[in-house]
Amino acid sequence: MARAVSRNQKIGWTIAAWIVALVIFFPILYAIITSLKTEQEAIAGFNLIPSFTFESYQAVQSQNDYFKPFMNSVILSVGSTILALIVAIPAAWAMAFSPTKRTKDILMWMLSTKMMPAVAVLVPIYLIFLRTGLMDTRIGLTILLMLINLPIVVWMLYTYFREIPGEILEAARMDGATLRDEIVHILTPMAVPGIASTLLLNVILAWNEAFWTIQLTTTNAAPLSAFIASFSSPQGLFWAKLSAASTMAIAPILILGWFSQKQLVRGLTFGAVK
Amino acid sequence: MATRQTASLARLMRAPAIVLLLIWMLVPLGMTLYYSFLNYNLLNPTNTSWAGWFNYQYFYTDPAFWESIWNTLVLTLGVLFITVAGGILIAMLIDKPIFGQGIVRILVISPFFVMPPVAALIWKNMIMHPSYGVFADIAKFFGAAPIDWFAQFPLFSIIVIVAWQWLPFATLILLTSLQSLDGEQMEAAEMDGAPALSRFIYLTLPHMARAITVVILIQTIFLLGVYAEILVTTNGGPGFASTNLTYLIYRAARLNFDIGGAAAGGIIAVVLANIVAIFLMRAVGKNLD
Amino acid sequence: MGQITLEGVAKRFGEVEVIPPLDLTIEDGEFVVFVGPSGCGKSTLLRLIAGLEDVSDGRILIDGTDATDASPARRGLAMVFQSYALYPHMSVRKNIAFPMKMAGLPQDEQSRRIEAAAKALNLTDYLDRRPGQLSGGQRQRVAIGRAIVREPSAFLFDEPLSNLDAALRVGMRLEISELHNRLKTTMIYVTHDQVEAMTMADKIVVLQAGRIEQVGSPLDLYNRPRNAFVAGFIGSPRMNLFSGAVAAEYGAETVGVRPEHISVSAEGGKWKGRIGVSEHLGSDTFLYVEETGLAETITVRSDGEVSLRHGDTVWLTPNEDKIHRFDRNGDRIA
Amino acid sequence: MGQITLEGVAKRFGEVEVIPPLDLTIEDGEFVVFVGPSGCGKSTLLRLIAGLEDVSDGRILIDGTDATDASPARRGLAMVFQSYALYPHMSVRKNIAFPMKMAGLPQDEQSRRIEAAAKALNLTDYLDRRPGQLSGGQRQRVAIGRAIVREPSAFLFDEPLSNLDAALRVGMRLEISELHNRLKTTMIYVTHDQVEAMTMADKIVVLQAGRIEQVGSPLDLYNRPRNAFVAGFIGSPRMNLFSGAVAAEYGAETVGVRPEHISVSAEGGKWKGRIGVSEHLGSDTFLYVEETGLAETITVRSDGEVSLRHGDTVWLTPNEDKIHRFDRNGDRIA
Amino acid sequence: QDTTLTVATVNNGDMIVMQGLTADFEANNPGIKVDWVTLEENILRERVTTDIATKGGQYDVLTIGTYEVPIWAKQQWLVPLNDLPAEYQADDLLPAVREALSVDGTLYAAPFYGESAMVMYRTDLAEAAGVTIPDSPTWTDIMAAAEAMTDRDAEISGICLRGKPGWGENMAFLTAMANSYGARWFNPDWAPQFDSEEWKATLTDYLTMMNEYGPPGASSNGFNENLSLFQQGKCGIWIDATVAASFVTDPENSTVADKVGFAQFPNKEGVDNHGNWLWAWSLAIPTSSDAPEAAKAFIAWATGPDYAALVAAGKGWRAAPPGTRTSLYENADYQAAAPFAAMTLTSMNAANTQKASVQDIPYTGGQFVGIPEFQGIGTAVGQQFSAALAGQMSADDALAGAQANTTREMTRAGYIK
Ligand SMILES: Nc1ncnc2c1ncn2[C@@H]1O[C@H](COP(=O)(O)OP(=O)(O)OP(=O)(O)O)[C@@H](O)[C@H]1O
Ligand SMILES: Nc1ncnc2c1ncn2[C@@H]1O[C@H](COP(=O)(O)OP(=O)(O)OP(=O)(O)O)[C@@H](O)[C@H]1O
Ligand SMILES: [Mg+2]
Ligand SMILES: [Mg+2]
Repeated sequence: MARAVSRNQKIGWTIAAWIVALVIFFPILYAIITSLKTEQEAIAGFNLIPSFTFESYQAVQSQNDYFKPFMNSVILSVGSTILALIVAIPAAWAMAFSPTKRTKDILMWMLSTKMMPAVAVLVPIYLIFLRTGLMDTRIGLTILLMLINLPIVVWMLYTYFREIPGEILEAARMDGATLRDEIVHILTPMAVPGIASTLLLNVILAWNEAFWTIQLTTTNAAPLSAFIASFSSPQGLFWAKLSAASTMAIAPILILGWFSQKQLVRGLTFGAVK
Repeated sequence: MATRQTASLARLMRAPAIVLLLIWMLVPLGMTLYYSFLNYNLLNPTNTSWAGWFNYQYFYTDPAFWESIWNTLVLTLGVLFITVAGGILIAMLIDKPIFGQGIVRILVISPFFVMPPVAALIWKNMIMHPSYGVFADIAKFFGAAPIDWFAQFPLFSIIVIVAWQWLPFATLILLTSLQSLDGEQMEAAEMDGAPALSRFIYLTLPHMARAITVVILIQTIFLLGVYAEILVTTNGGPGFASTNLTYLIYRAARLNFDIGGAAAGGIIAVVLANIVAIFLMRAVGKNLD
Repeated sequence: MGQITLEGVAKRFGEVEVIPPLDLTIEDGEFVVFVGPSGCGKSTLLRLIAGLEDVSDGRILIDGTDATDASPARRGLAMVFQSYALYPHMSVRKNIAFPMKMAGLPQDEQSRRIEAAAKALNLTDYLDRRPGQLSGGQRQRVAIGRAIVREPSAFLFDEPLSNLDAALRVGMRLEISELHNRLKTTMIYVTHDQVEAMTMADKIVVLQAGRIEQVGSPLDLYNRPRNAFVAGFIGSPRMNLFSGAVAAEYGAETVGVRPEHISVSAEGGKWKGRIGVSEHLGSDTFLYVEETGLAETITVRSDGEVSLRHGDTVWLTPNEDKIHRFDRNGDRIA
Repeated sequence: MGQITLEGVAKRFGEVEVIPPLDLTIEDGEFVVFVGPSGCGKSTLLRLIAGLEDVSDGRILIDGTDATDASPARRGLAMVFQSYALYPHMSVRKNIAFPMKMAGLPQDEQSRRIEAAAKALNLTDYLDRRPGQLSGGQRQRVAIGRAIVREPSAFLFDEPLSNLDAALRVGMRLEISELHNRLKTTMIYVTHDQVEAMTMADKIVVLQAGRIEQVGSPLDLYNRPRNAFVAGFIGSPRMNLFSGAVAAEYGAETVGVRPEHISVSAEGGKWKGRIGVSEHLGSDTFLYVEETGLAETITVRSDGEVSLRHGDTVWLTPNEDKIHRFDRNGDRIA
Repeated sequence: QDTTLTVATVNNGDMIVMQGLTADFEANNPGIKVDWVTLEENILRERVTTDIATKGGQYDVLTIGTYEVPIWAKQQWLVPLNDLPAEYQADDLLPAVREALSVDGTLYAAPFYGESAMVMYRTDLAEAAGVTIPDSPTWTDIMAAAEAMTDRDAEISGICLRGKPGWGENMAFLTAMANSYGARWFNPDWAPQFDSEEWKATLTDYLTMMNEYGPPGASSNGFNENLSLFQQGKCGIWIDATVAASFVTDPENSTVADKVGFAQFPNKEGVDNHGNWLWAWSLAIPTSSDAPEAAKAFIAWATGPDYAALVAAGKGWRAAPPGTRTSLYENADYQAAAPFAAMTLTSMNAANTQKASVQDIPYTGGQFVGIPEFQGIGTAVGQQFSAALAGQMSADDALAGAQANTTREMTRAGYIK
């Protein structure tokens, strides 16, 4: 394995990898490029060099304020993830360190709650939200997104906790730690990388959620998914504008994803790697 | 670990998550079940009546029903195949020593961060559009007639888009798995005279079995629920060529505002999805231990 | 201040009885070692004492008071785990401080004890490192440090040296012995290593399948094993055991002679054989003698300068004083 | 059929020269052991021979033909890895069959060799298990089995026993020695374990920082270490080394005496000291004697029945014949 | 204690302009604040329907079309707008539009802009090809002209029509076309009529035009795509909503702005029907609104007689929302700025939504059928026709499928006993 890889070989792999990477990334890249074109350029055929105009961004911003939905997206995705962590950490602790015969079934069952097609339950949920006054509130959506992502959070934390040797928790118990001490002082800090990656993944999932966030909001709590929904225009192909709006909607999470790539990979594995 | 104290504590700590999810499952499910036995159209709410099994009968006699089940299968399996096979190849490629490895990885995982409707819009308008898309430009460049992807190969086009979104997920999990492959094993196989392809078949693939299982399991759950991409691109057409089960329910719920029918469809979908899930767990679940 | 009594303590995992009811008293200040084959229940017994598992039956008394239902934290014992179980996200200082923090000791008292422990264990320079930045031996000392500062009434060690390489083990073994000499606190030590058991213990408890085979001082066990199991288990290389005619000659079902109690000669002796493998350690030579007709091989320890080679014919003579005799049940005769 | 010659072989990782140019010949049928401190390049040297690393300089000849650029598979060598590197998803049978399958041997020939290997290694009952279901010792035998069936011209072992517990090690050590006696195939064996090196080798190669310090038979190295490094490295417990006045007395910069070559008495002798820790192994006792004024502690090996206790004053006398003398550079004098 | 109005709108150009003018409304109506929810048309329809049907009360003003207004009004989901102030000049509204937004003479929504459909064609290409398109062409004229204008080498398609499936996409056009062929959706007993000769002729001619003279990928072209094609000079004829006229004549976005001619929606020889396409995006107040008075004030402002002038002041008269008020078409400034004004007015006035087909029908609505089930049925039928256009099934199969599907849905909905 550690034999010298010849330079030519390395260059060959590099070229192949870059081609694959660019092909995969191309749609996003092209959307970004298009967002910097004028509308005429945008539909004028293949062209990788835009005129670098920001008029589409200005148009988008003047049509719909970006800041409020952006803030809503941040609050909803981070809030729901934190809520989910608060519920999921104890559950994952219990399942990882005090497993019963049914632990795996419970985990599967949790995942299976994600199988209900959202549209089929829209009316019940809509009515519940109306009756409880949660409609178009951040808190309502935060709770909903928390519930949607809870199975994934529990699952990820569970696989992560299982890697932590039980002896360390026992040591803490011997050292006089109560259960609370054990979770607060030992388990949580030790699982920080795992918790961080769980947090990241769920922020992304919540950020990209585009059904409930549109159906259950009007103005107050509408996040970027709703912002995007107002840009595929019925009158004309405003692709530059659409691209600009899309870029604005995905940029924050894309950048977050890029920066936390390594961290994310750890959490993503769902216990796939032992 | 195993004292009575900790066991009872554990029960207490599991409870909130389980109770929350139970409520989150049972309340909507119960209401949906109830609705599925009603003639209930949102546009005519005053005219609601008991329907018995009619909604179910109506749903599965829908001319699109069997085709949609077939499409759901093709879509799920197609995406799984592309993402797993592609994921393995890409993971192996970016695991090699290359220049700019970090950037390459970032580029490869990016599609994962794009909202499904946005992804569908980009592909539909800028990539696959028969007049303005990049594919059309490429076809024209080679003097071929541009292909109208969504009309000619609707399901395939959707598979491509969904696979593009999920490829990073598969690639990442498989990559991490690949990195945990024991170098000595590979060396041992090399000393045993195994050429690269044999090493891949006999060592790398079996090693990744667990990761592949996880990819299949998690993705299946998400793939069964794909509809936004269909809605944005083909609207389920032409004909029913790209209608899957979830989209069929969507159609009932959002175009016909037929709450009873959509509820019945939802129940049918839940039952089918659970059958698939149980089947999957039986088939591959032991890989997870 | 550290007397531990087990009265009829038993442990079942579901249907399986891992430890049948068992009585054992460990005196204050004693260094007790549990040995036995893998899976015989050493760790389980230790964990029962620690309170990390519930007993299925019986009572555990610590200093005369019933601690059977007390939580691990309340028993006043400290445990050093095989993996050390250090808190990887805390510095050495914080690791050592953790039990005191849990007990709510005042800050200055904490610092005082940390300093003292660090000094005693030669850790002063490493107090601000994380466990990941320490060598195996240093980690083990941190684990001990964390145990010391609690001033426990007894220490429990579960194979604390088994993760170390051979060279380090020797050093750490000495350090733990010295610690015991200094603190005079009760220590219960689980190991599957012969040498550790022999060199460290005041009292060795030999376990087999959850039962106590013998309790006694190391030399007691070496010189007067109560049965064939203990005889074979204590001592390295293993005692040679013979049955059949040779045993009958000594009026026993089985007889045993340790390798160091057999002399070897090229000229003549009691038993004839042929040298199989011989292992030259420089200081000693272990000869594995085959074709004696008594047992498959007889192990003999001889001095470093033996000039015998593979295949040579030799004569073996046991030291008659050192022959151990066992009856049909494997129990020692006389 | 298994002669390996290294001519000026050197290895650099980037800038770092891990192995300076080095010559070494290993004869057909020899059992050669590489020892040396951690990081001295033992594994690297083995991997160079195996072809798993490229040499930076020099040539490797196998049976006289240049194999420097041959792929690992083509060198006809077999390697047993420290982790065994068994294929975890294949049964034992398939593991053993794998190299033959790759070589395209006919099915019946494969079965024949598998049966033979399994019989030789006592694996017949386990052929259908997966490696995960085997004990450490069994795994190691599978790894050897996989190597045997190739009928290699030489075996390479990289610390194959280091993952095993002490009891198993002894057994496996013997089995490998027997295997060598039976097959008479060249074996190169890397270890950091004293006892393994001493007991198994026909020839030991002592390495330090990639350089060969001494090559010779185990007793050669034990009796006539070429320098202080080898003297300290070979033998357990370590040789006691003294410098200063005592050394000058013998006309050397440093002198060394092994623990087994010092006699101890309560009445009188050459050096006076006080007993620190003493370790009773039953067969032997190791005394750690302090306050001699010569070195921090002097290790002495004495017989099992010594009656000295902690704190007693004792007198030590070295066996004058067995004193090793080294000059300023650490090289042996005379 | 400001009143906050939540206004739900679609995201087309005129609505965006209205958003930009919010400040004017707020200045004139102190104490009222306006929040906008702008969504894509289909999402908006889903959103608003769910809300109004569950009495959610999330919105105070809704943007809905001529399709929804009568249906919703019958459910009593909308506040009647009969009591708008006199300055509103309700009589100024175009009669066809007003009628489409009223139930039993009561107005339930105020039109923001309205449209019919007409033919737009390239005068230069027609001239070059030697064809003329009369002001009121027949389908034969159109097909002949399309054939003559087609120039595949120059990437010019003779005709561009909607092909993308959807009740508001291809079915809007095809329903209007069918009307002009004398076809109908249902007979007075609500039996679907896709097995009729008229529908067969409609679909056959449509497929012929699209396959022979249409652009590539026609089955996914909607209004937007055709607009772009036409603006880029790639279409000879485009038959679509009248609002498109202002886009294709906009020199900023259109390369053919000064080469566009207009004609009435075609008819089949002998059938006196020009399709009856009529649509108006209108503002309505749900009964669940908690601020109906403020909402009325807003509607009066946004659809009132002065609004056009307000827009014109900022963006010129061409940008004024068309198709709602007679007075706009009498305005000389507007006539000068909008060369399509006359033809638009003609088309609007020719549309009769109360009786769309020359045969007897039980429904109202022009390019749609005014029943709640039409969204689902229309889309399903649109899928069939789109599949036929994509070449995945024959015209006969598509019609048979449409017939079966529609019969099934109508039976379920209880129309067919
Ligand atoms: N939680 C458990 N459930 C069921 N059986 C268990 C459990 N824990 C331990 N055992 C069984 O109890 C027996 C004793 O285990 P224990 O760990 O005490 O052995 P040990 O003497 O420490 O062995 P080793 O030297 O290998 O550490 C074993 O047979 C083991 O399989
Ligand atoms: N791929 C590599 N790149 C750089 N340095 C390396 C590499 N592999 C090994 N080394 C260095 O080469 C030296 C020799 O390593 P090697 O593994 O041969 O030691 P070793 O004698 O086997 O030690 P141990 O007994 O710990 O296994 C070490 O200093 C190591 O850090
Ligand atoms: Mg144990
Ligand atoms: Mg090594």
